[in-house]
Amino acid sequence: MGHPYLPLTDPERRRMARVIGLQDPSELFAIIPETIRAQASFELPAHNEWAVKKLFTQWAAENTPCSQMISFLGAGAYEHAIPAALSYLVSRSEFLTAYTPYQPEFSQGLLQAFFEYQSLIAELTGMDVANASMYDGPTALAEAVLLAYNASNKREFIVISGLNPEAQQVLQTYTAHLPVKMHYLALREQEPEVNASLAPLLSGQTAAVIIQYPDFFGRLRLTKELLNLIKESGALSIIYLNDPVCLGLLEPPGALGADLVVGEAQSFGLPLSFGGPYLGFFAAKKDFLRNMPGRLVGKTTDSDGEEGFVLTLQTREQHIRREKATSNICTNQALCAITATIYLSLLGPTGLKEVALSTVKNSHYLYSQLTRIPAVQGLSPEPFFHEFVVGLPTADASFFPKMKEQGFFPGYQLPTGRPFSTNACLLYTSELRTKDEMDRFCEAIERCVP
Amino acid sequence: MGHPYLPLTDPERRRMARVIGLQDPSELFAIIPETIRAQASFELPAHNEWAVKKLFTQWAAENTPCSQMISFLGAGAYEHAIPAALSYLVSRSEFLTAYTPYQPEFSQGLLQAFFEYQSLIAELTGMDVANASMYDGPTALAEAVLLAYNASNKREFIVISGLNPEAQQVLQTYTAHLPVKMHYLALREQEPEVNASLAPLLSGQTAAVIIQYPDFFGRLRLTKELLNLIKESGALSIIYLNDPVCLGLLEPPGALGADLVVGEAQSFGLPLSFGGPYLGFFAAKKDFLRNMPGRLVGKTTDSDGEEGFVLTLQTREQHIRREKATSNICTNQALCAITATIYLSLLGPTGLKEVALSTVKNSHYLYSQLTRIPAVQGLSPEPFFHEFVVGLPTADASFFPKMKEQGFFPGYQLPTGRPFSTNACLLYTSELRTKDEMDRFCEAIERCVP
Amino acid sequence: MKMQAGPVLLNQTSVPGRRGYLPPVSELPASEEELIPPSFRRTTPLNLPELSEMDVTRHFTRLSQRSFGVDQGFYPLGSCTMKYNPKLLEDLASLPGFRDLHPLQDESSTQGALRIIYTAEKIFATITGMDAFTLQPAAGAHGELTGLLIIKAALRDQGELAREIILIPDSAHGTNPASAALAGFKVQKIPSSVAGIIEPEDLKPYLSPQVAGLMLTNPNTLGLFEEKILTVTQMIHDIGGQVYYDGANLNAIMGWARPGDMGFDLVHLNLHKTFATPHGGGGPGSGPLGVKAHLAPYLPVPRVVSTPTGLKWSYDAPRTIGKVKGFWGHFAVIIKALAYIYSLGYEGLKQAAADAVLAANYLQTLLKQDYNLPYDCHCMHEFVLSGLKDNPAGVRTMDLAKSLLDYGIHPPTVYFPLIVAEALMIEPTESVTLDLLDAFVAIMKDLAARAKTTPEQLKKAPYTTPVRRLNEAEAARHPVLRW
Amino acid sequence: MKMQAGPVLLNQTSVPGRRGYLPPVSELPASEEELIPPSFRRTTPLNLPELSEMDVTRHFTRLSQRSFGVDQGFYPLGSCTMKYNPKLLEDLASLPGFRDLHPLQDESSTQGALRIIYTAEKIFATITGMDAFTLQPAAGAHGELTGLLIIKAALRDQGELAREIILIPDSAHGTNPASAALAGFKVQKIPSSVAGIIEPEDLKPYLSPQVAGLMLTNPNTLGLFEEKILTVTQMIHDIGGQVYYDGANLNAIMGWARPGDMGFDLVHLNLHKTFATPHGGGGPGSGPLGVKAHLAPYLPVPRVVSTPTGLKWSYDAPRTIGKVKGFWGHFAVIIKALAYIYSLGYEGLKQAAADAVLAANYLQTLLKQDYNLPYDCHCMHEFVLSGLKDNPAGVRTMDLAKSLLDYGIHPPTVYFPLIVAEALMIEPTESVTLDLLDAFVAIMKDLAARAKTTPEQLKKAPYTTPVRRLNEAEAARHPVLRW
Ligand SMILES: Cc1ncc(COP(=O)(O)O)c(C=O)c1O
Ligand SMILES: Cc1ncc(COP(=O)(O)O)c(C=O)c1O
Repeated sequence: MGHPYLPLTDPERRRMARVIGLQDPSELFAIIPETIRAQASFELPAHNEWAVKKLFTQWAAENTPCSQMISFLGAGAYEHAIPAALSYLVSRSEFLTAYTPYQPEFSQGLLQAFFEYQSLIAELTGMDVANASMYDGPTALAEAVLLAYNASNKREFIVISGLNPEAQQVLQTYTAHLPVKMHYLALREQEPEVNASLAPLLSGQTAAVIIQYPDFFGRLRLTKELLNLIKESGALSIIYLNDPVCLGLLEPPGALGADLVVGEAQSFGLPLSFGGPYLGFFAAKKDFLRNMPGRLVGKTTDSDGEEGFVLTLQTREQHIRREKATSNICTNQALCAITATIYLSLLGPTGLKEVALSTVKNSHYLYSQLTRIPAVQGLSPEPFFHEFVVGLPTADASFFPKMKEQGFFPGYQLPTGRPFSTNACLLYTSELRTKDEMDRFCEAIERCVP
Repeated sequence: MGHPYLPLTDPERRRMARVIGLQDPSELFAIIPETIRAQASFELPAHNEWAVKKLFTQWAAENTPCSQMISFLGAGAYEHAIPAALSYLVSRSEFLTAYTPYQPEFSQGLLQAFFEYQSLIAELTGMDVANASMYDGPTALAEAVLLAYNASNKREFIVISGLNPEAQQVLQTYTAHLPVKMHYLALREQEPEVNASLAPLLSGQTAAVIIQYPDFFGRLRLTKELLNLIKESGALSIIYLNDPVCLGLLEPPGALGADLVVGEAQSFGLPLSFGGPYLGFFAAKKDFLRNMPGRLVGKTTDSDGEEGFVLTLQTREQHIRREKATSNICTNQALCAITATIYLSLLGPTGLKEVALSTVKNSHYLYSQLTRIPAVQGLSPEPFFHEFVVGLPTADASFFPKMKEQGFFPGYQLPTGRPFSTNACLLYTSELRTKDEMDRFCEAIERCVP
Repeated sequence: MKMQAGPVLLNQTSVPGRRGYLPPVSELPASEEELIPPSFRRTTPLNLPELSEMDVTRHFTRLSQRSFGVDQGFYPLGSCTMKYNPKLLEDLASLPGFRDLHPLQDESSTQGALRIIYTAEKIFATITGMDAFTLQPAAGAHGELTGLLIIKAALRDQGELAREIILIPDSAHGTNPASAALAGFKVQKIPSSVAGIIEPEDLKPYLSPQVAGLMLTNPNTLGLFEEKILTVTQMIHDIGGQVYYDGANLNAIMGWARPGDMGFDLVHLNLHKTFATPHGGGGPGSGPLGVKAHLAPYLPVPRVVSTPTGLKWSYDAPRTIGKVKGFWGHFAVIIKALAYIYSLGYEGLKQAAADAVLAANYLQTLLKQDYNLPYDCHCMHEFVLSGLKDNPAGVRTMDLAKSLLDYGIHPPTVYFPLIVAEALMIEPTESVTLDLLDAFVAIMKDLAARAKTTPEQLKKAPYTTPVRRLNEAEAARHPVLRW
Repeated sequence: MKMQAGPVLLNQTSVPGRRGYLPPVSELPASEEELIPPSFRRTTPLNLPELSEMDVTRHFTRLSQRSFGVDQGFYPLGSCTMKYNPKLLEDLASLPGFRDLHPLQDESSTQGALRIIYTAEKIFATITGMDAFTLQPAAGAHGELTGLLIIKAALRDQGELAREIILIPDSAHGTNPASAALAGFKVQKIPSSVAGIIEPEDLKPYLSPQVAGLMLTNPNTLGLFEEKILTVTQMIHDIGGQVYYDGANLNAIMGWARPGDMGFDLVHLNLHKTFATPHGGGGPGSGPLGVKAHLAPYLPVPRVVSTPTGLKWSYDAPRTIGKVKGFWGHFAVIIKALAYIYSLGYEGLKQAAADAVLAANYLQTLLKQDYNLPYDCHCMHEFVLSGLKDNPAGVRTMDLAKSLLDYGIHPPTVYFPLIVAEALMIEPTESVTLDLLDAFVAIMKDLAARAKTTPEQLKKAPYTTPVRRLNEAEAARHPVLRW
């Protein structure tokens, strides 16, 4: 068959078979037992490019993307403006179609980009080192906990309430078979002070304490005092970030004394894409360098003494250390890390601050406007960042459909009782939201509630 | 001001001014008379990328593109499937952001692509040589006529009816100030044989005869006999193509004996883009090489004897020959020529034939289905190619709006009397049109006519 | 003589005040000081580079030019299936109707996306002969971990936690043992037979009630089809174990044979290998996991289910291992893989496998004249050479690899699998022309000749790359991991 | 040692039967034989290359890698304004609502596109101080031709066809005289003054009743502002002539001065220079033409007009010269230019001009130490050097240009304008960093030094490019223009 993805032609195939000493190429499959071969076939015709495009365009049209709506969805995935230069650069095929840079002399560009990514993440989080990426935020957190488990030989963990439920669930899956004990420190919303509740739970058996910053509900609770308290107990602190854009304005966890800082960097130029691929980041104090999972790129010199980059400290990794590796991760999120690097390069410190500040301004405005509506209940006492919780009239089953009809995704409906009572919604306000859109959203809600 | 398109910063500007010996950079503009400077200002704020995108997306949304419709518009601009690989390759910035390859050692890729383009056009048209592009089909025709005028020293031209009216109008503009006489050989649709009507018009004063192939109405009229007739009179033949895709199936004009073959190659992978940029091509017998307008790329060797490419025969061009140049063209359609080269490389002979044959199959099917409708009048006797003329019920002013509402662009409404009487529409059926779409179109027309 | 010699890092060209992008900003009047309590506000300086759009564009364009992908040339990297990545796939994944979908949108607004997940699961199941699939795993190793956690969970349900051994051939990829360990298993290595495949006899000594399962690739990492696979999987089943299929090598057999029919209970796919999604310099990949019906209840949640009112997410799976990843997997990658499958259709997939196997055998036939071929039989999609045959100067596989760089070819995988000395693992894939294969053979023969005539040249290669051979030991001894 | 040395042409790797793209095909049963009469059917073989998508991708990726654009590095090509092309512009031009618009669609379906044309015409008129614009011309030279045909048509209307001379300075770009000739005028060359600008006194001898007009750029091709421009335009008007502004150099003054206010009657713009639309390796460009009110009736048809029922095409222009191009101009290019203007705004355009002029003067100040500067005064956006100052070995401008290639820099324009010996015309544009300018100065100083120490090296440059210095004479002597 002549197909654009299959360069060989039938006469060439026959010629090659003859060189191998065969009558027909299919003889190479004779080794597969007949009974097995018989079962492998199924019905699927080949489609030309236009037909495939038509089909997938049709499927795409069956969705209503955020770009067609005014969306207040966040909760771990964030809408942002993505610079045009970024999309162009990251799609260059030298990046896109390369494998992991195992041959550094052919991959200096990739390796340098990863080195720059590591530098930027370390800089942003205020940590000593960062690796070259993890699958996503939740798996990065799970790996951080495993690091703490293996490095400390202790078996107890404390998860402070307000952790991204996705991350919490993944953490649970990764540790279910281990002899660890997870304490969940549930805090009511009226209880902004974490330290007092945490102190009694800390013990010499505590391997690490996990805190999200800002927490899943947008609350700011991470303080130097809290990290000191943890450090004094001999436990490690693991800080989780849903959205490192906040670090444009917030003191970095490293500066507060964190041991491990991990999270989700989808905000740095990655599209929403229905949940993936995103970008897990993993930063640490240098003490943990040799316990870290994933790839690390280091600087070195070549045989002429010129500077260059290589994958390094590979003895931690599966392809060398096999069952004793610090992690099983192999293919990671390389291109997403390059995306983040380009995003941060374009935004720079001023741009990143502007994005962060815009989301904060918007969220506080919207919170104040929403909580003026009698049917809306404010559930996020200050200080909160760019996400907040309000009680929306969602008891009425027609609320979400009605809002959608008017062009709004009103936010993420929280499961009842975790930790809010009923009808609680988590709202995020990206830098794309205008005052006018937020005002119209408030009006639409008022119209919705008779 | 800090703007992404302006890399210099204010402190740098001041530093540079000091090196030049100025207090302030604006002193460099002191040479412009004050009165002039005062008038230059106007109101237009800077817009960030997102705002510009929003504005233009809004403007785009005020259009109804063919991709949202079932379109039968052709008449010199053709809808085709554009391969995904083409769009990617042609947007690589090494091509996109380069200037004309005046420094060949830095531009071997561009030059090779133009050389390949010249080869492909020459091959397709059956001619000896082709240049590296013209602005579009109509200007290419005008330049061909000027070539004939200058090379022959004769002053009469014959334009055979069925020439693209855009091309005819441009030709008229380009020659209005010249002492030439244009004969327009008007043929009624019942008169398929050109030769008999042409013969009496030909004379020793005829510089060239211009024939479109297939003609503007889709008719096939170009024959070896016709070209012989012209040649015998001592005139040159200039063949115009609206859509060289047809050369996948039709005998190339070169093989029939044409002297100059020019036309519009938008069909080779260029989007409709509301009319431009498109791609004029210009092919000739080698006798006319040194009279040709535009750029030519030739093969040569470097100082080590390696093969390479350069712009050549530049003494024809304006930057060397100035007022005596064969044309004033400088910047041409380089990237469009690369687009066509990639398109033809991807399609290959089989693909090009398939596209051509699909349009022909579709047009003949649609013509036969349409002419079954009593309200529709068939105006294209065989042989026609992928365009044809029918009388549609357009006297009813609501016809086009009604069809549009149902998702159809029914074709191009011909001006009354040129050469058809009233209500004539020119229809084109691209390879994208399916039988189902054409059937639905016929049904819609029947519904439209009570 | 180049203007910028050596690496110029982003931060080295930064100039204060330069802007690369002006984001949309909120026009609201409030200030940072009003909105964020002082104790949370950043006081640490934020040292990000300050560059214009042009600076950033030139920087990353330059980095791209110092990288090498499939679009740049031949990439016969064994075990990695570096096939051509059709451009169409990128366009589809970036359609706004996919790209701008938030994962937490209401199902009524994501029916097309759910349809893609639902369809991809079904198609993967059909291609592999499995009963159910999850698309959550982010890469091959993640699929392995998911599968092993499922085995673990099933064992717990059966009160069989004493089964803590996973058998893994010594030729296996490193992720296999690493994943097994991560899932809380002990790894027992199985030595390869002289013929390069697993002999049932050799397997017997390792069979015990402690065995939870066996991980295998087929064709294995030597590129050999495990002929006795039906016996092997039966033996594991007989002692109550599960058999796991590492799908990294599926490209050899798709359309010709299905792991499910060979007796495998779990399979992961590497969409970034077999199904042509680009590897991106090391990811993102996607490692969907398929299982037979008896393990389906353990798959991660949520699952897409078809209901009378449309497709829905369902968390109703009491025995699930939970989630292994945020949200639903690498959706954009899955779009690409599905589009690739639709483009080729069944016959095309089968032909792709046939071409990959044919190309590998063609190269093997021609290269074994000059290179040691430890397992001399027809291979499947790849084969492993063991250094040069006639090698008086002791030219090493690494030298050959570095020398290939000077010919503009990406070297094969080197020193893997570990059981072959001086291993050179060659996987041409189906994305080859005969001209390219012949050119590669000529170059490899040239290297074999040069190894005898000018071995010192090879030992110092490469010469024409942006940097020469890099000192990896130095990098590990004194790690410099950031600016 | 590269696998593919030298150029490999598309047709050289073709293999019969290979496919690169499967187009959608009509499912209708009819055959070629039934549909096309035999006398029209192709009998000549169709020798197009047959390649797979991968082959095509690799081929053109490789060609791209053997090319050099603004994204690859510094490009101070005088007269060409090689500024950075923002990536946003490409995205906008390829929005389906623009890209898939057929030019003959009914106006009700193209209001957004007509709005863009209407707006662009107004904005160009505002920036240049003209009264009306046409967007039809495809490039600068085409704008010139259109303008000259308008002058011709106006002369005919006035019965003034005896006015057949166009005055053009000897420093002018070649398109100026070529366009004038094409429009049926005679060209009279005006010599430049010692100061590099037009002196009213020097112009006087050329003023006659046969003069139809004068073509000028300002700043002129030497990069000098024509200080006496108001006098000059007045002198031409006084004898009944028109003054044409070649807009190639508008980047120097936009926001600071308008040709209309200087007395020009016609202006063309090069959107592919001043307004940041990419040059594409030699096009497509766009050369909108603006005129003062007295010439507006002659502009090409159709014109976009605003009516109560929306924007419409109007052919109602009895004195129009007609059409100069198929359809309405390079619409996609116009989108990009307009988006660029909106991005910068008035202040940004003005700052761009200021930066371009500042950068040119900075370089001029530092380079004139080693290179001859024939017109030693502040320049505008570009300046022209006349070879090396201290040049015992006779190193030529061409040698300097070729040597710059080895530093990864695109050379300045050489041997233009023709009036300067050994001309080296440098236009840095505003798309520069101070680091880059300083690096360029250092390299130019290095070249000046090497011209004394190792001149033979420079005379054989370049060394590091894919090919060495090419034999242009040979190419012209024995033209090989196709495979
Ligand atoms: C045989 C084999 N198994 C597993 C893997 C791991 O897959 P991934 O890199 O996607 O995690 C690989 C990847 O190279 C492999 O070759
Ligand atoms: C001064 C000047 N005038 C006119 C032109 C012609 O413009 P175009 O190449 O767009 O036809 C140029 C182009 O280089 C130029 O520099």
